[in-house]
Amino acid sequence: WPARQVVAQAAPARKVKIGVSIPAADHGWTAGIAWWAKRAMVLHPEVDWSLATAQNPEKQIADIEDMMVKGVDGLVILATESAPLTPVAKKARERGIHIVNVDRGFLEPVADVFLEGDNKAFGRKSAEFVAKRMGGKGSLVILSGIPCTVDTDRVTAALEVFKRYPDINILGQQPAFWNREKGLTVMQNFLAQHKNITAVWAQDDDSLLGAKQAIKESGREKEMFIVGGAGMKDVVKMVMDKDPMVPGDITYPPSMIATGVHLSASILKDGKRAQVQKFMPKHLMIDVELITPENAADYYFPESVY
Amino acid sequence: MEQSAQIPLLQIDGLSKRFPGAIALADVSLSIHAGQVHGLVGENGAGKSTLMKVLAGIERGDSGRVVLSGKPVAFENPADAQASGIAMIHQETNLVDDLTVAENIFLGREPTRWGFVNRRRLHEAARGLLKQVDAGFGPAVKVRTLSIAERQLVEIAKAISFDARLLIMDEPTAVLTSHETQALFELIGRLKDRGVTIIYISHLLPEVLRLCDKIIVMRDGRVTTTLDEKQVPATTEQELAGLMVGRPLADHFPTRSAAGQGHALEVRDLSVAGCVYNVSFVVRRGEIIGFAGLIGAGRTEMAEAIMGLRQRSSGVVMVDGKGVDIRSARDAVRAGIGYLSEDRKGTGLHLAMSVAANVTMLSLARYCRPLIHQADEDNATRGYIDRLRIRASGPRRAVGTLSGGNQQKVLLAKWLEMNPKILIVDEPTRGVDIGAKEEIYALLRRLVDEGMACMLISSELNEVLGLSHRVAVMRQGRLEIILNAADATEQKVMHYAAGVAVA
Amino acid sequence: MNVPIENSRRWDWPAVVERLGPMLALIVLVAVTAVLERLLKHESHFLKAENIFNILRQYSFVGIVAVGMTFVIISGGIDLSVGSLLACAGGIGIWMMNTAILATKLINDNALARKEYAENVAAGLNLPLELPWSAFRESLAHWSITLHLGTSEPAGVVLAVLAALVVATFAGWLNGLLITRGRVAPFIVTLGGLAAFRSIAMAIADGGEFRSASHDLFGSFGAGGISIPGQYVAEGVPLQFPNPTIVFLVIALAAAVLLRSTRYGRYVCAIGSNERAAVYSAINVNRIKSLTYTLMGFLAGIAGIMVASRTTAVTSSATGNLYELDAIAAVVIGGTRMQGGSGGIAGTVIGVLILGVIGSMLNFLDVSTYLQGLVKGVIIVVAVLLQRLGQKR
Amino acid sequence: MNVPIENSRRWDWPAVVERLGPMLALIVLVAVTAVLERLLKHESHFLKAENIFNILRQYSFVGIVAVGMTFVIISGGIDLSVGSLLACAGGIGIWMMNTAILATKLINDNALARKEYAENVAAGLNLPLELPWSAFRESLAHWSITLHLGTSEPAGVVLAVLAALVVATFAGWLNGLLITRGRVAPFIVTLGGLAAFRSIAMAIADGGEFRSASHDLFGSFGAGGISIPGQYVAEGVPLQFPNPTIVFLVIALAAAVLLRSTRYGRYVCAIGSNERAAVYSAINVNRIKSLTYTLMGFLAGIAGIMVASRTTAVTSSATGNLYELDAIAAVVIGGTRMQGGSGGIAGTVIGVLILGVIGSMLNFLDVSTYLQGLVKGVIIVVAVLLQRLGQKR
Ligand SMILES: Nc1ncnc2c1ncn2[C@@H]1O[C@H](COP(=O)(O)OP(=O)(O)OP(=O)(O)O)[C@@H](O)[C@H]1O
Ligand SMILES: Nc1ncnc2c1ncn2[C@@H]1O[C@H](COP(=O)(O)OP(=O)(O)OP(=O)(O)O)[C@@H](O)[C@H]1O
Ligand SMILES: [Mg+2]
Ligand SMILES: [Mg+2]
Repeated sequence: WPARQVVAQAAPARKVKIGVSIPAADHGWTAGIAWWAKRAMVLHPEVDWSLATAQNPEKQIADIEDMMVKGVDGLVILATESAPLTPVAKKARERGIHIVNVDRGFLEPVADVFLEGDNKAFGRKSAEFVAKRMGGKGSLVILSGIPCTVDTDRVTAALEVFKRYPDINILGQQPAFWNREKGLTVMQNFLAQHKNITAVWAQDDDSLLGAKQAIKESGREKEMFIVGGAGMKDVVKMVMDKDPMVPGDITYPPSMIATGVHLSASILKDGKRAQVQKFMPKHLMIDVELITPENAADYYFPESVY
Repeated sequence: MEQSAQIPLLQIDGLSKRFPGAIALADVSLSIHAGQVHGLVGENGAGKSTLMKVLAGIERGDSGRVVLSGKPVAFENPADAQASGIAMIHQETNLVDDLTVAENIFLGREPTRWGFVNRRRLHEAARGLLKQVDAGFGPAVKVRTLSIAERQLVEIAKAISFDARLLIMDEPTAVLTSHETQALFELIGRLKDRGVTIIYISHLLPEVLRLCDKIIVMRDGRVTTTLDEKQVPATTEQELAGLMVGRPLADHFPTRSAAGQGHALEVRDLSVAGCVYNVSFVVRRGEIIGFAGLIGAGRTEMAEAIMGLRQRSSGVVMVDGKGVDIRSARDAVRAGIGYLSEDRKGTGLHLAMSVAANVTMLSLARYCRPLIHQADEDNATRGYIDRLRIRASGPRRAVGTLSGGNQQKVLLAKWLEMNPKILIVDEPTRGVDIGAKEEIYALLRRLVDEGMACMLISSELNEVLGLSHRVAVMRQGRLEIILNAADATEQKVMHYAAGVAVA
Repeated sequence: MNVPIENSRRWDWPAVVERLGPMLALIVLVAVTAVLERLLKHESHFLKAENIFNILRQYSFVGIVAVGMTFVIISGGIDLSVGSLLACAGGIGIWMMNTAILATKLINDNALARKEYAENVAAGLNLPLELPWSAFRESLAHWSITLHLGTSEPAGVVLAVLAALVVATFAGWLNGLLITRGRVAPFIVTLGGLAAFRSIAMAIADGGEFRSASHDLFGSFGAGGISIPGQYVAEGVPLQFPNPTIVFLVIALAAAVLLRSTRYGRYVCAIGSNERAAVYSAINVNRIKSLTYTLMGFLAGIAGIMVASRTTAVTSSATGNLYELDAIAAVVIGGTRMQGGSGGIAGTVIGVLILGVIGSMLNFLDVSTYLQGLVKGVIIVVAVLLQRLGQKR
Repeated sequence: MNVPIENSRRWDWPAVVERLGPMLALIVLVAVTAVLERLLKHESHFLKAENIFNILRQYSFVGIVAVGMTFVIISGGIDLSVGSLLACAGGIGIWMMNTAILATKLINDNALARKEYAENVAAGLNLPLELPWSAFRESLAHWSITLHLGTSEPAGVVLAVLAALVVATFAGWLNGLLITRGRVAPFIVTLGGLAAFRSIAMAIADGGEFRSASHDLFGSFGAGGISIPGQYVAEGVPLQFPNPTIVFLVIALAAAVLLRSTRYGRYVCAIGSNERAAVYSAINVNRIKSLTYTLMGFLAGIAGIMVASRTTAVTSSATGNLYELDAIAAVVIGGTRMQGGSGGIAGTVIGVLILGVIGSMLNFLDVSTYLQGLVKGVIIVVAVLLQRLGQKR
């Protein structure tokens, strides 16, 4: 990559520029992403950052193109969707721009570093946790998220798990849009429909909070438990405090974006990109971990927005 | 033409039309003969427009049949009617504000070249038609900027552009001054010579008697009388009026009593950019001052300027000798000035709302205690319905469903209900039948005698002459002269209005 | 002559259908849902009082907004900003409340941070001063202590309500100002608001949530209701008629009176049906219009604080999303003309219920996630279509 | 006599300002952005040809939609469904293309699955038959082979374009039908469409994305352009005038002619300005209206397939979100009257550019994420406000 060499030598001359492109906050988790990204950026004042959020792939492509015009040396991208972003990422790479790809991979290996959270594992692990907790039998309701690839990955993975337990009866699946109000509404309807529910697979902690309230109001706390996901601080707190309705949670830490930002900064900042990159793994998988009362404390960040 | 007159061009048998809340046509039968001018008269709400709308394919009859030159027809839409050679000038001008005069005239029939509208030919054709109706504006003008009368001229030009064999005119002259009316009559003459059949609706009986070969009289949705070629010349205005209203009518201008003293309204050096230039005059209490002029003389603009509805480029308005700063209609109304606008559809009425709501629009405060007391509203409205002979099933009827003339009466009622110190009326009796005109004249007279001052803008010259204490004549936005009733004659006024030196 | 007319008035079918149309649509919808549930799922929970009350509670918030929207649309305008405004107002309400309730804690936290910073400086290392709470908020906290306003929970709640209403009303007034004095199309002004108000909420909440520092008291209203004696949803849990619904119905009633029998209401119709004529009739069009948008704002504020109370939190990014579309849909389904001039509150209330039933129906019939949009869209259109076809042209 | 009048019309300032207003707004916006970038960031990338071309490419898609929206709004209607329709059409386009290109593979996969199933049955265990591709799609694949349509990549692309256009045009026609024959308010019909079309896309894609099986050929158009000789954005990467922009401008030009100098165009204005008058003039109002919505659909289809080509994929849940609002904003910013009757394509094009500049400005001035909505909202309103205030009432 001759183009790269050029950039690498040119770099020290001026402040390094890094662009961070992430999805717009349309629910708690994405809001958390923005928060963590900013937090990480302020820790590298020596870098000239620019942050852009996009509510759809087209906007995100535009953002990245703008960053290229600004002449960024590196990009940190959490793609709204994989496929649409691949061409533009490719274009960036051809220009010798260093790319850290977080959470949602491109269709082609265009990223210098790919740092992913595993949505399938997310679905699988949380589902297994729920199934075990149910003792392999009982009735279950599923709250899905904003319909999109992430949601599909998680739900399909979870359903595969539940299929393996013939005595677990799935009463219904409705979208709660990873959102508290919707979680509340949908859960109310489920409660009105079904006389006994053993567990709620809520997939997301915003949805969980809504569902929890609905259950409280119907006075059926003792009947069932809920498992959400993503490790929102309040929910982690509940787990920590051994809330009977919230036996556990599963991480999908928005802080992963911070990791991406740090990586990018440390690779690019002092012009030793080529050298540093040598010692950098191309693919980092952030495991999704179960949060239980035992380990909850390690996942509790009271000052985070999420 | 003689033999063609034998077989009727158009035959209507037992046509009936009922609207929710009104019976417009009850078993109407009549025959229209080719190459003749048929007058159609009747009280407001008699069913004239509805009948014509059926012929023009806008309304569909409930029962009965229409036979056009031997073939029974049932028009589904205006296109069908036009296809079979029927064109109509509607009582309410219906033009597209955002298009030009030319585009309006040929709307739906634009000349095209390779699929593109051919503007040159469009304008040429339009210009020709505008000349025929002797209009003072070009084809490229946007209709939005035209006055009501000018719009009417566009409608006429549009209607003749179809060169139809049956041309229906629903009160074409209601807002035209004698000058344009004259031009229209000549036009009708030419059309008649070309063998065009014409149905002419009007409340101006002298016109009808002068113009028409036959006269059909309608009442309560029925054809009551038909006067043929021989009877028409022998009929007087009084008799015709009697046939319409079903009772004899007196000479309809009540005698005027002397105007009072003291200036109710004084206007000094009033100007509106492009329309009105340095107009000054006073209106005394108990006086009616008439404003005559040709179309575009700027009378409406002047009135609107007084009301604060138009930007004044200069001028002061004083009420009861005190200067008032009028910036909006609200200021004017607060100062006691009322303005009955000439465009009842555009600026006068809320057609979708009930008669009562419209009548009390200005005086609503009086019916609030604190909530609107609808019973009172309705009673007050019924008062006007009876007094002005408004044909409406009740106060809650939507004004839009009333006949043109009845709408006009509602508009008048609305402004009387405000009981203003100074009332400016612009074409107050537009489309109103003589019976009701009588009432209105008497009413105005009474109010004036009680001390109200009135500015009467009207294109009906004898109305102006008959009612006013003084007659102001405007021309091209300038106030030419103010004549006293005594020496205000038709010729004199017309001379000043047209700007020809007095003989 | 008048007699036959009075008669024929009774048979004014189009008007009848127009009035009853929405009602019929609602009944059909409920019936169909109940039947389908029986046939497909061999259950009948849909018609349970509990579920009906759920629907009522869930849609009272949209309902309150829709009432305001009815005035806006009748006046010939539209307001797309309500959803964002609702979130913004509710959020700021909670924010104020928390500031007041947590005043002392908040001041102490900052004091600590400063102390630490001072020590660092003394120790020669210059980390930046990071206050856990913004200085502005700190000063507000000081105020709320000195003025004794709401460091106690109840007072805090009152403060929340006030703040939300003030913010929302002001925002509505601003919309009105731009539309009347600025003569900018309502669609554009409120489209701007749609973007702006949410952005403000997110900026304050840093993209996150506003969480009530007073769960029980603040939350009790939105979640609570009036217990129906002798009725229980579960042992110990009485069946409750939801508070938000009571508020909604009261507002709707007041609005109906306002629209039908006050000058204001009359003028709103007049402006919507023919603005020029309204001007000529000496109506203060600008004042009526801005009043209308201000009222809309105020109602959005009420909805906002109630949603906040309902969930004891407001998600700056999500709360109230698409409320504007639901509200407008409800209004039009209720028979109000989109072009303005005529319409009624009763219809709107029914429109809201129709939306509510659709929402719950999708759930009770287990309509697949991806097809819900299709079903909802089709039902809305059909609901209106039936009304129209009912009337002959 | 008519001299003064003709005069008073020649100096019709409001009209002049109305015409030039958007242009001025655009110029001011660009200037301000460029200056601010220099002052705040000591850089000047904003005015680079590359960036200008980026803006043009990014907003050509909204632009194409906005052109159609101009007709819809002038005719007195509105179309909220375009964003969803765009996604739906683009998605189905890709879906068809893939079906054709992958035909053989797809058939084999299913064949294998069946074989396996048969073996299982033989072996006595009865797992359900799970086809990797739906049977419907399989039969389509068979067809595309037998008819020789597009198992080759180029033919596949052609198929994609056709499919997208057919779907979108039909959808638009359907909107028109419901609005004219069904007499349902455009807002409601297209609100239904907004929900329905996207839902269809999601149902087909299972909530995921449609990925082009032909990256290079299919993607080349949307991402490519006409190279400007001698200009490079980076070594080896020539500066290109974007293809989508060329399409956009051609469409805009054609539309301008259509609107100003064909009968159809005149009738659209007439209907929007005074429908009754149009009816009286024997214009087939229903036909003109449904033509307009059909045209809107067709253009949404073009935009859809171009977005798909640009990104070589369509995200069923996200692609085209909020396009409807952007398009409407562009139209109104361009000076078209929201109530219909008058407006122009030129204005719309400028309106689109204004939106584009705002979008890129937010990035180049590094406006904080959460405040972007606020800034964008304010600028849009101000842009229109300036035009209005320019004219005296
Ligand atoms: N759209 C409608 N809905 C209900 N009633 C209507 C409608 N149009 C007309 N009518 C009624 O039909 C009757 C006849 O109306 P029409 O307009 O034909 O009277 P007209 O003879 O034209 O009166 P004018 O001389 O005032 O124009 C009136 O009572 C009117 O109220
Ligand atoms: N908004 C406008 N812009 C430009 N010219 C206008 C506008 N409104 C009216 N005019 C012109 O001003 C002139 C005066 O119109 P106006 O209606 O006052 O005449 P008038 O004396 O009332 O005649 P009419 O008998 O029609 O009432 C007309 O030629 C009209 O075309
Ligand atoms: Mg009539
Ligand atoms: Mg006049």
